Amino acid sequence: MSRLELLTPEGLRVDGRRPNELRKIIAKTSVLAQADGSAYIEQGNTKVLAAVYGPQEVRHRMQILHDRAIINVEFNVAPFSTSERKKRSKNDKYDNGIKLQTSQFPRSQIDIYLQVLQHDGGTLQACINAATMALIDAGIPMIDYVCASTAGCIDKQPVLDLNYLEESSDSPELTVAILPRTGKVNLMSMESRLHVDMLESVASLATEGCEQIHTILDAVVRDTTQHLKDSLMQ
Amino acid sequence: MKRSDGRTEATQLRAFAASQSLLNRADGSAKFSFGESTVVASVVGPAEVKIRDEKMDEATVELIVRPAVGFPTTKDKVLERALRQTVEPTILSGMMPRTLIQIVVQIEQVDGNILSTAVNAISLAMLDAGLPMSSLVASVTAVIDPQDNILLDPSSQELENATSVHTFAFDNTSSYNLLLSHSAGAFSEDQYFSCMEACKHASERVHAFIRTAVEKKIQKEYQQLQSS
Amino acid sequence: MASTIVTPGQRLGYAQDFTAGSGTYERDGLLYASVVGVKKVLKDATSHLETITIVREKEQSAVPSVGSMITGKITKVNPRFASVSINVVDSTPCREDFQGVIRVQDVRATERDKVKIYNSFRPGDIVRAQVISLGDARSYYLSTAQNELGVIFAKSVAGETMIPVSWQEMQCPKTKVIEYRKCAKPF
Amino acid sequence: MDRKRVNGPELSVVPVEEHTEEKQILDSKERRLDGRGIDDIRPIFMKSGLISQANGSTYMEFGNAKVVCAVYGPRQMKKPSFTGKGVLNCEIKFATFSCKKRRAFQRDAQEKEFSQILVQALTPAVRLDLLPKSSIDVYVNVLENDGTSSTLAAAISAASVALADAGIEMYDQVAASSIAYVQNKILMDPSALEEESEDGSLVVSYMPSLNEITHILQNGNTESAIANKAVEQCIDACSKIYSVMSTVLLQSLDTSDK
Amino acid sequence: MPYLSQAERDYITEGVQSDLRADGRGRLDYRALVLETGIISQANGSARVRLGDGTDVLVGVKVEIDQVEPDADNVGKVVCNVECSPSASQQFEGHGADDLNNELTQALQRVLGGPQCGINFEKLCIIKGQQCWIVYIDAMILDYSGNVLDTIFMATKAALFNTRIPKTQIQDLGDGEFEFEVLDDVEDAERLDGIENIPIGVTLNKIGTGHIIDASPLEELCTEAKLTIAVNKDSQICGIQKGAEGGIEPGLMSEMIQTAKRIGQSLIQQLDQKLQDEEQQVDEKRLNGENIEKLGFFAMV
Amino acid sequence: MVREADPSLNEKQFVLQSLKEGLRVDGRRPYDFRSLQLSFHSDFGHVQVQLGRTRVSAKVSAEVVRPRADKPTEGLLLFNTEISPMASPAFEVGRPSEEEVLISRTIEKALRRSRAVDTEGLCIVAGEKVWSIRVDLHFFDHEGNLVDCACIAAITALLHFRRPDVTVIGEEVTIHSLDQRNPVPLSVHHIPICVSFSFFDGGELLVVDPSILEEQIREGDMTIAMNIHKEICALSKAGGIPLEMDQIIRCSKIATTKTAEITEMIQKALADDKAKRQAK
Repeated sequence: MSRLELLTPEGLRVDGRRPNELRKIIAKTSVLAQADGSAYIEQGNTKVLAAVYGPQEVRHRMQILHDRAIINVEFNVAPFSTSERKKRSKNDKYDNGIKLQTSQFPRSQIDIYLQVLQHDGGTLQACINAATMALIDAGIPMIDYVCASTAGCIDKQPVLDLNYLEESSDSPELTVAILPRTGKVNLMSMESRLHVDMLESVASLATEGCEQIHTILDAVVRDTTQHLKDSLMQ
Repeated sequence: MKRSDGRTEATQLRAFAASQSLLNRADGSAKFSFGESTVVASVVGPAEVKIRDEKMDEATVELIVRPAVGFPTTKDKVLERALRQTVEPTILSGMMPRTLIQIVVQIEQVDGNILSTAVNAISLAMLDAGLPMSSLVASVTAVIDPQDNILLDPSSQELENATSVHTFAFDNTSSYNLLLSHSAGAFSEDQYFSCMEACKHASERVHAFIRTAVEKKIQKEYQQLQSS
Repeated sequence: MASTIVTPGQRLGYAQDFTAGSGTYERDGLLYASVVGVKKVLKDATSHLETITIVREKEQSAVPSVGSMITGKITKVNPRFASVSINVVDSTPCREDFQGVIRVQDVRATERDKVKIYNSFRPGDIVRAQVISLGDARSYYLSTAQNELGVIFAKSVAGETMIPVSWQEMQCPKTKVIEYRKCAKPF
Repeated sequence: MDRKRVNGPELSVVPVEEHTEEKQILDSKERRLDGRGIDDIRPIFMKSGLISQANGSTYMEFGNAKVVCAVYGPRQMKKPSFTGKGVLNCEIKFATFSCKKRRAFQRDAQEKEFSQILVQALTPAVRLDLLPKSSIDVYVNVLENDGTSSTLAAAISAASVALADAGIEMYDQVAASSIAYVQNKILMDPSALEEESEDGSLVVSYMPSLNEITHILQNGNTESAIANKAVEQCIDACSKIYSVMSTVLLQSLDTSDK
Repeated sequence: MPYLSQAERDYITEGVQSDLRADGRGRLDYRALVLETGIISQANGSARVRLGDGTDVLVGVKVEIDQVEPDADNVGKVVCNVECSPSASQQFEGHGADDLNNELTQALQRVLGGPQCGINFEKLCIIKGQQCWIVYIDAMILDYSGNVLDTIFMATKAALFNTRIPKTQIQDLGDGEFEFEVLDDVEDAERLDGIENIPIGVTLNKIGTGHIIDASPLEELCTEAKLTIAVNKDSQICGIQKGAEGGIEPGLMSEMIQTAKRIGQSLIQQLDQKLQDEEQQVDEKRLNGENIEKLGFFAMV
Repeated sequence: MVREADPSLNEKQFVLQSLKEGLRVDGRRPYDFRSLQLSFHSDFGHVQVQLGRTRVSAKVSAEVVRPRADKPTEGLLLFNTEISPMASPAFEVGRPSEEEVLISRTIEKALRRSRAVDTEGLCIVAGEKVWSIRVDLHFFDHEGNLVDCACIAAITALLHFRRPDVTVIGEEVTIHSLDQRNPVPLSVHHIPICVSFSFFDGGELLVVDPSILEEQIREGDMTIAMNIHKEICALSKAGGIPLEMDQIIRCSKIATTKTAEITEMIQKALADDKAKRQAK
């Protein structure tokens, strides 16, 4: 496709954001009736729905772990989510590396189902954030939130939270998931070429993004619980 | 009479090459090649068997063929069946009831007679794994070319323009009984029997080669034991 | 019409005139046939109503039910139970084997907790047992806790067919070796 | 890509014969292409007990369409789960050569749905509560398909006879028939040709002596009055087919006595 | 699937006889309904319907260009596909949902696939014998609590109402060769022709001798026979399908068809009315420049 | 199919204890790779790589196919990473195991996503005929670190492969056999090399090229694919123990030095093989 201008000279991106600016994030928990915990998150035009069932009995005897719960993640994409429609195979598993107190539920299973309704870049980060919110909504004890965000590098300029256009052009795309309290990296995955010296700056920009997301998600959780508390108090 | 890859006689076999116990995770492994066509075979067993294929009074023999290129297709399934039926009678599976013997055959390079290379490779691998066996198996392939003479151990070119292909496998007992006979193409009865005769003599040479290879390996191991 | 052949769903009469025998069913006051077969009207002394039964022509393959006598082959033995593949139910062979289990507490009626399963059954024996319950998803629960139930045919280690000498011993005619089985009283 | 079979080239297309002139489905005297009246059923040939291995089986021909049905069971369930009642499993498969367009070996969406319909149509008639923990498997193979909806109807009738032939206790036989709406006329038992130019079709499976409809399937839009009339016509046809089914079962008795 | 004890079964069956159901509804009442169109921006048309506090269906319609079928070369195509997302219920994980998906997909395709759905297929053909529009209707079930097929039909009708097809310009290159070009200007994309007589489905569940509409999961468990009837605006029947494994007496069936027609009529009127109002609100907002706030998942019944 | 037997407790303590003192069970220092041997077969594009006792062979083959509709001018590059039970009894024939999915995704990211091989050059007739290059990886022996070994085998086989020469006159395409015209190599832009790390003791201890024992005991792992121009082609740390950011930066430094060494070894091996072929 024609080399469209991803970064204008005065530093603005295709959708008018500054390089280190996140897309608009809206999140909501307990959206579904049947699931034990559920969450819906919108990052720009990427919309993901997460549902959590568990901890519950393990379905296949073979996989039982005597000392902790096994986490089973299933991820599928709605056919109308991307620009051209294709039916994806159902089981392309994403290992999201979420840190749970799994040792508290031995010999059990926690299922996380992720459903991408609309895909405009940064699907993995949206899924991880949605899964975290759903797990919190399900009341499963966790060490910390897991917040993920992507960052890239266009003409040597680190850029935060890539959308579909920036992602499909050959620019490198780094997804980082951290535990905000300790700042430790839980998951990191990088695609297409990025010079090693740029790694540090792009990674730190992504970590900043994660912290911003953490504050937003934390705010959402707190005021839903507040809302719950008030309605109970009446 | 000149053959396409420089061999002079019809019954001349290409250079054999064999090496044993080259893998660590398998109980026994071996690589065997007739000239260019090479096959690596590995044997694991006797191991735990799935309830589904458990046999009360003998070991279950499972054989998997992995082609050189691409995913396994129906052609490899036919190869699997032929190899399993050739090799299974020689294993004394009665001594290891309710266990699994898993043989994996990885075809490295195809240049003519893959079926017989695989049989020889499995033979060596089972020897290396120390399975109780009633006899060894050696196999040679013969083709009849348009000029009606019998060529042993064909290369892929000779295989292509052959009118019929015959693969035979014999055990190394005194009576050399036949374990595998796999023929394709149009041929007359006596052509079939003369091919069998030629392959029987050739397989004696293969048996001799296997014996010397194993002897060398064991002598080398004894030396290592004495020296260390 | 001495013997008329009926097909399933064919009306046989009013429910109050007859009692429903085997092969028939009653719905909304009417009696219907439920199998293909010959209609028989039987007069029996007890109830003044005649009973209609359908003698089946098409034999349905047998299904083990509670109380039916079965013959089967022991497939696997472990300390808690011996698993049986059921071949014959109440003298009708079933086309495909059903899966049954003789739990250790159902092997015999006397000294039930001192039973050693390997002294009662060995894989390959043929046993006659009785179905005591539908059991779990995989197998029916069987019992050999009667004299005429237990092993009726067994091969010795030497491969000969053994002869039962007592209710718990069998002898190989060739090697005279005694092996322990829970034998059925031969009748 | 099916690795278990030798596959031909991926994209091969049915040769398109160029359009001969539009054939007249109904001529002036309300006669159809094969000479039948609008509510005549094609001649039915049915024979039970042909497959030695099966408990019960039927071979059925109507016109030049051919269906074979085999019943296995009652036997142990493959995926054992404790159920108080027996379970009926049905599988219908169109042979690859049976239709105008070649069908694949694996079962496609339509065959999966027809198998589901077969289960729903037959279950009300079978006394499953007498066979706890066991399953009855019905396998239907369509050898030649002359009108998909009439083949489905034939499969239901053949399966019902096969169940009776297997000696399984049943409340009643299930007969099924189908009609096609062509230029707001109702054509009984449509053939493949008539199906191509139909506006809609209806399949009704019916238990004549218990007077209960076990399954109904209609597509294409019609006035509700015509739909009701069509259902009645189907019910009459089912009673006719029911008599054929009974005679087949009676005949199979005489042969088995010899 | 939740297991139903005999007592619960009798409670529900008795309730239906005396026209009273567990949640207070009469036999022929629907649960409260939330409907919203245009949620998925990348689809040509989308709609989400949430029935009561449970069943939640999202339908996305995408329009693509495709080769014409050799034997039907002057018409476009409609392809339906239903998917149960495992978030709807535990048993849809992995291959659990395949049978239900297939059943729902076939039911939808049977009603919307052919001319009986009222869409003018000729208009979908761009160049006779070459290219045509293919309308992909993808339904996703995000939450499952009963009466899924009716919800899918309603969501599909709303989504098709919301669908816009880009305009195409055809240039004649002479000697029968045609070339067409798609204008991707959103303004003059036009609506599907003939969507006003798209049918909706009404499912009647026979429990005991009475029959009910819009069954909850527990009621669905003690349904002996299920009859789904597709009815369109001028009360024509576009499809009948029976589900579940019980028999229905012919007289009762024709009575059920009449009730379904009556309910279908009133439901279509209310649905069309609601779609028109929502469309007007959106157009007004767009006129005076406010951004259109889509509730999406934040709408709670 | 027997699940890999977990190492015993004292084995774990022994390995951890020796790592704390900077030693490894097989005598290597924490940042050392095992000995790397590359051996080429007679046909082009077939190489066997031995990393210590882990053995993987890669075989490249080419065929002419119709291109995908949405990319008419681009050739195809396919990887087949099905692991047979020969590598270890834990792998089953039917279902791809967790490890196999990780390996195939890492190789896809490292070789295809980073455009290591120029697929535009594989086009013969746009929209009609393009070259489809298939890389088959055969896993012989799983003694730890299959990812690095497989990646080295794949990229070396691609460098070593020669496809038949093709001439196109108008519509007519002729493919010359190997002896008619000497075959054409693929155009490989850069050589990505995977370097895998394993982490122990809460992420403090770091080891390169883990053996099978170390792989079973590790708490976290990471794989970095880089080329000699110091560009990271792929990086994947999927789960496992959380790490400090500077630990990851330190790993990327180690990876640069290791990549240089291995690339140089590959080029030397290729040169030797070319010389041998010339001599023949």
